[in-house]
Amino acid sequence: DTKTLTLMLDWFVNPNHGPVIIAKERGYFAAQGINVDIQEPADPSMPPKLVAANKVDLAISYQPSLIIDVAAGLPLIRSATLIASPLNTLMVLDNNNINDLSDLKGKKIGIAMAGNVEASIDTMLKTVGLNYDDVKIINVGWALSSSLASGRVDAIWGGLRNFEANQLALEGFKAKSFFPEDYGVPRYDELIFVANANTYDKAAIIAFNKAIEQASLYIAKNPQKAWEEFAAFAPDTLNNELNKLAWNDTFMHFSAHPAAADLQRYDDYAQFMYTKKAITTQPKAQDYVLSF
Amino acid sequence: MSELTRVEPITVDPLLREVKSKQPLYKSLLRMLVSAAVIIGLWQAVVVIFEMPSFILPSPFAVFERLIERHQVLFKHGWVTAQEIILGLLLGLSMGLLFALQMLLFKPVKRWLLPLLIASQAIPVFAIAPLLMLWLGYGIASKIVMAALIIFFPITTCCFDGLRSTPSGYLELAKTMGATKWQMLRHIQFPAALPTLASGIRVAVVIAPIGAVAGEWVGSSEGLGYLMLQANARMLIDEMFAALFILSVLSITLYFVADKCLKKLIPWEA
Amino acid sequence: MSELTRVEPITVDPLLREVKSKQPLYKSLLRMLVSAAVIIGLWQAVVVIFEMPSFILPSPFAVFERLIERHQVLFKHGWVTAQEIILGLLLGLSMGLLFALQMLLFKPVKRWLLPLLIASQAIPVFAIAPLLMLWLGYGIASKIVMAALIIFFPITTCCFDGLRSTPSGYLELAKTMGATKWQMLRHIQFPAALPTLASGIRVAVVIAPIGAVAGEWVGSSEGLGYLMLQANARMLIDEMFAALFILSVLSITLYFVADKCLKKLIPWEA
Amino acid sequence: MSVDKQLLSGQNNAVSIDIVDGYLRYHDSADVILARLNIHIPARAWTCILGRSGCGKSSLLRYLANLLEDRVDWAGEVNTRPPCDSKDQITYMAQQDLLMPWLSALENVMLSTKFGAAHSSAKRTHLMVDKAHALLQKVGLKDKANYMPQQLSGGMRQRVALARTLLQDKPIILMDEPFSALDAVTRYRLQNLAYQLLQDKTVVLITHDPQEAIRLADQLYIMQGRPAFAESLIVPKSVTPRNFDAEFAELQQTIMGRLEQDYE
Amino acid sequence: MSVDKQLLSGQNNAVSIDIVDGYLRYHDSADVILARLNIHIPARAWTCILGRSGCGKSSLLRYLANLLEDRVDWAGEVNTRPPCDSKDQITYMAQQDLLMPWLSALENVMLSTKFGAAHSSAKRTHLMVDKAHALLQKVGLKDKANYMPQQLSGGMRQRVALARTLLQDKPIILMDEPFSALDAVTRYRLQNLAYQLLQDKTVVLITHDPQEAIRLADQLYIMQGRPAFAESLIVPKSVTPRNFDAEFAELQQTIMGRLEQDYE
Ligand SMILES: Nc1ncnc2c1ncn2[C@@H]1O[C@H](COP(=O)(O)OP(=O)(O)OP(=O)(O)O)[C@@H](O)[C@H]1O
Ligand SMILES: Nc1ncnc2c1ncn2[C@@H]1O[C@H](COP(=O)(O)OP(=O)(O)OP(=O)(O)O)[C@@H](O)[C@H]1O
Ligand SMILES: [Mg+2]
Ligand SMILES: [Mg+2]
Repeated sequence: DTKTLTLMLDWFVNPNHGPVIIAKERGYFAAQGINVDIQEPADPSMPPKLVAANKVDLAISYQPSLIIDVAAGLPLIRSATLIASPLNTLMVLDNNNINDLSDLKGKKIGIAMAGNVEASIDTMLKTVGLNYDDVKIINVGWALSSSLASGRVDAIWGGLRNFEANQLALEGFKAKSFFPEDYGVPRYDELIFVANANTYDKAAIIAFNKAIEQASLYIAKNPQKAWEEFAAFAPDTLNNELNKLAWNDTFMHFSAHPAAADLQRYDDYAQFMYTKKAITTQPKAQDYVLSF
Repeated sequence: MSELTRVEPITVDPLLREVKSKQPLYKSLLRMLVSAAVIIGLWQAVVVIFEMPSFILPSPFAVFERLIERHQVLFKHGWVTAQEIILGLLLGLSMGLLFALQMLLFKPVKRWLLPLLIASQAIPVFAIAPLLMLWLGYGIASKIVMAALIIFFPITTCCFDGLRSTPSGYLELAKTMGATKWQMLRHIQFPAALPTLASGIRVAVVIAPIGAVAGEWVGSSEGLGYLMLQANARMLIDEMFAALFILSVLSITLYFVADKCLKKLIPWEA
Repeated sequence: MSELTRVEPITVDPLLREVKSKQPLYKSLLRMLVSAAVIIGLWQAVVVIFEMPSFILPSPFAVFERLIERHQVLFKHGWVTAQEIILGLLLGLSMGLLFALQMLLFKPVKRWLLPLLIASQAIPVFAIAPLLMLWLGYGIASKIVMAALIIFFPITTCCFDGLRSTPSGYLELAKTMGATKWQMLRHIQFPAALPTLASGIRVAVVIAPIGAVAGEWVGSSEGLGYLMLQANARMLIDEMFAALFILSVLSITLYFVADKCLKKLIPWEA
Repeated sequence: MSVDKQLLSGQNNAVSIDIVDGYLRYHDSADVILARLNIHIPARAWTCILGRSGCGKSSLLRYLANLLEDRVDWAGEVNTRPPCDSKDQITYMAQQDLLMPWLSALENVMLSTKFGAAHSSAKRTHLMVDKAHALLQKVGLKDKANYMPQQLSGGMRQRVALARTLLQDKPIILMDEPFSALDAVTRYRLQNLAYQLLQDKTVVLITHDPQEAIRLADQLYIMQGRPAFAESLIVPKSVTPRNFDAEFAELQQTIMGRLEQDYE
Repeated sequence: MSVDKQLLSGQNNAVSIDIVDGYLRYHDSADVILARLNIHIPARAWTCILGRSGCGKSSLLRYLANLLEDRVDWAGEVNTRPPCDSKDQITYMAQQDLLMPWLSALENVMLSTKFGAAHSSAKRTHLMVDKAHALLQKVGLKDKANYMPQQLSGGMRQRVALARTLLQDKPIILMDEPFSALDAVTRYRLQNLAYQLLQDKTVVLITHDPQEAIRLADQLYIMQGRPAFAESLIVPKSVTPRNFDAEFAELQQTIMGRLEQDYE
């Protein structure tokens, strides 16, 4: 008989979730003997909490968030990786106002609230002799693109290189990105799956990971076909120009071996956050990064 | 007894109403249409004059197109939200009435409860929304509770203020007639409070949708709030506005229905 | 003239108040403290009984510790939010009064404006919040407008309902005295409406914080709402609750200040 | 049991009241309203009280009706004989008509049936509706039963309030200027009506009309002075309602004299 | 200019009113209240109107005060001589006291000074305050000037309302049972006061007290029938306020007869 897993995404379905959707659409989950019930939250901070509270089985989260959560004592583990490279950027409009990070002095940076903002931005600014206090941080909710496009802020932090850049382009704005990994921020996994450390179902997770790996492989081989299948999942909302562009910038980032994990990477990032005082205790990767 | 006495006023009511309902229905409908036209005109003007980029404020025509194109989806989600609002209203109303009654009947309760009540209101429902989601799940229950919570305070306040400001002469009269607390409430204070309570209900009807939509924002898989967020996340701003439009229509309808009912209930007020 | 006549009532007021203010201040303070204790007790009970994980509902003691540890930061942000709320209240109040007056004085205006008004309210402020941010910036102005918007309808409704339900005898008397519309309003309808308006203001005071905090959530760089978001992102749930606590205290204080003022204004009501 | 009770009250409804050395002051004023007030209100008889406007008649009545308990300082004794809880024994008709604006004239008359221990069998209800209709007819408002209070004239409102009072069946009736808004003829008729219906009740009537007082009083008090006390006047021996005669005229002169004197 | 106006009104305040073939029906009722009503209200004189309770006296007065415009069907003529906009010429005292609960007695008396064209020089204000105090004293409420309405007795409230009426200075005064809640002596004194202060005004007084009507009337009407019409009664030739005499008594008998007759 089939086991049902509830999976809560980090946000509404978008190209970042390609393997999940494809696995479901192409019946890879079913083939592994599991049934996955996909839920979409409106607040990305909720899914890990729900996993920790045993309300859902799996959730999509971010590596920095997981480290913060585990440091705060939430019973979470990483069960798989969805996208293994950073997608986050510090983005400005390409209008010659800001050509270099040092031009940000005294400027406004819009953020969508996240736990590692200060650590990352401070690190990036340090490389050009500035620091966090030289810029003004403004929470702009989720109106990242429009706040940048309308000129209310000079830069945004939290825009993804595969998404916000395309969004701005579609609205007629050319954006320029500064990648955190180029400015001293350790590399990290952008999107990961998390499960409850105490109650996770090992067999189900293994089955789940297999299906995801199969889907990633399929996408890597047939990106165009996969796009059509992805868009067919919810044609009303998915089948549009922006998602198509985003897809093309995303599919190569999907982790080929979701189950595998680079423990060192987690420890490095935790170390980075700890020294930047974003967390007060330093969790060990071996305790919460599991490979299935 | 009440069956017998309650029947009587009907004979005078038609007379009373004769003068009031001069306004035919089609006139108020016409007025609504013209209002709508004016709003749309203003909206278009803002779009044109301020050169609004469409990802901030789409033109009404784009929204209208979207509305037609997606009417099925919109109605489906609208129906969910409508249910949440109406059930939330009922729940909030009864809780508010109950609370007000309690504060009225047991003076000490009031003193102790009021700060609690205000504190509970001061905490934005959003802040406790995650708790609600955890307890009540992602289904309709949590949204109903959200809507009820948001209207709870206006109802309680208006009801309580209305109930306690009954002309003292009425109360004294009933007292000499041997009215119990409950009878006093039922036959004197409640009818006397109806006009103030009506204000509260009008407010409630209009803000209840905020609660329902807010609830959907925190967690849901259907409803107009969900649709709006999703549309917003996908930069389908015209769809978001189409959902907003449906929501407004819902609210206005609710308001006018409530208003009509309230006016029927309180014929002795102008 | 008014200066002279206005002076008189003072001589009777102390007499009137003599009976009412039997309740000494320390008693109501004590009550507040006990209420607070009860709330905290309940809270702790929920934590213990439901085995609430601390990342969803931290224990009151953890929150209290945080409160003391971070009081400076909390007060700084609290002060910002307080300003937003108070200015929002003032703006919303004056707009609401103005609107209600207009609807009262120019009947046709009412017919045309009311649907607009309801529609504007039905649209959750949240939905237009991003627009407001873009127009008014991420500073204090947008939050003030948010708070004002959210209280605008309760104020308008209560004020309008209060103004139009003046006992007709009073109006007729003033009419025979040659009162202009404005004088009628100032000297008859407004004082007669004060009790209902007071209900509206009480509601407004309690829901204005929701507007301000919601505004901060959508876009800001300071204030309790900002602090809460930040704390949430860092999983500092106890800090988030500490901010919530400050917000509640703010609301309760505002409510009681408003209540006191209103009672002073309306001595003729019980 | 409800029948039992009614029988009981039928036998038992002779209550007399004695006020000894009454003193009354409103909490929110320094003026003493009543002092050294002694009044005897005999059972099954009409006691009429006259007095200058503002002397404290209504205050006295309201105190007797238990409406001032927590708003005045009171000293002195109020004794009922047989001793009883006066709360449940009193019907009170206020100086203002106090019609509920949301009830029709008929419903206002029947207001009291909604209160107290509920013995509302369908039959009893029917009886009360009939009684209310009959009373409305007797006060001359047969065709206004369904009018709302706002549609009635001042005198009509007062008549509805009177009918409401007469519908109740308690041993003590306190009435505060019940006929003040009526024309001479209506007033005369309603005096007769009340006299007739309240024959075996203990009635306290406040009035400003000396003729009315003399016509109906078995016991007549005039309140005088500041603070007010009550002086008993001797009424003619004839049976009430009295007709105008020499003794009547003389008493009227006395009353006017007293009122006049109180004015100085 | 304000002085001009006052002078003008001082010269000009003799307004008479003629009602010809008046007909009145409330929109919300099928009953016709007044029909074929003819009344002449002479200038600078007191016109008293008597009538059964509910016959339409208040309705007539309210119509004259422009308070029923949109709530009744009216047919017939109302002519003022000299022709003027009656709206600005009328002071109206309603059957209810209508004191504003948020104003003290003194402020209630001064209510009218807040309305109309504002000529509130400090001096004028002072004058009005003095006048209000004087009036309160004259109606016997000197020491209650700062009381709130809720603290006054029924008669006191009516007296405040009377003082408020007397403070106004318009050529036509309409009063609806202004003395109904007062004791005989106070009533007598206030009749004199009103008579004295309203000597050169056109006064319409509704009353239920035939003696009051006869005492003060230059012109006396009794309203009768359903719908009601008005019949003029001949008043004694003596000057008002009249004392009781044979003619007085006879007229009183006539009035009682008419009222009685209206009852059948
Ligand atoms: N708003 C109204 N709608 C319908 N009928 C009304 C209204 N107001 C008054 N009436 C009717 O008009 C008639 C006359 O009322 P009005 O108040 O003029 O009487 P009145 O002569 O002043 O009586 P009273 O001496 O009792 O004050 C009454 O039959 C009353 O029922
Ligand atoms: N709530 C109150 N607070 C203070 N004083 C009051 C209050 N109510 C009444 N009084 C005073 O008590 C006195 C008596 O009032 P009461 O109503 O008993 O008079 P009354 O004899 O019924 O007069 P009337 O014939 O005018 O109705 C008055 O001087 C009045 O000012
Ligand atoms: Mg009295
Ligand atoms: Mg009348």
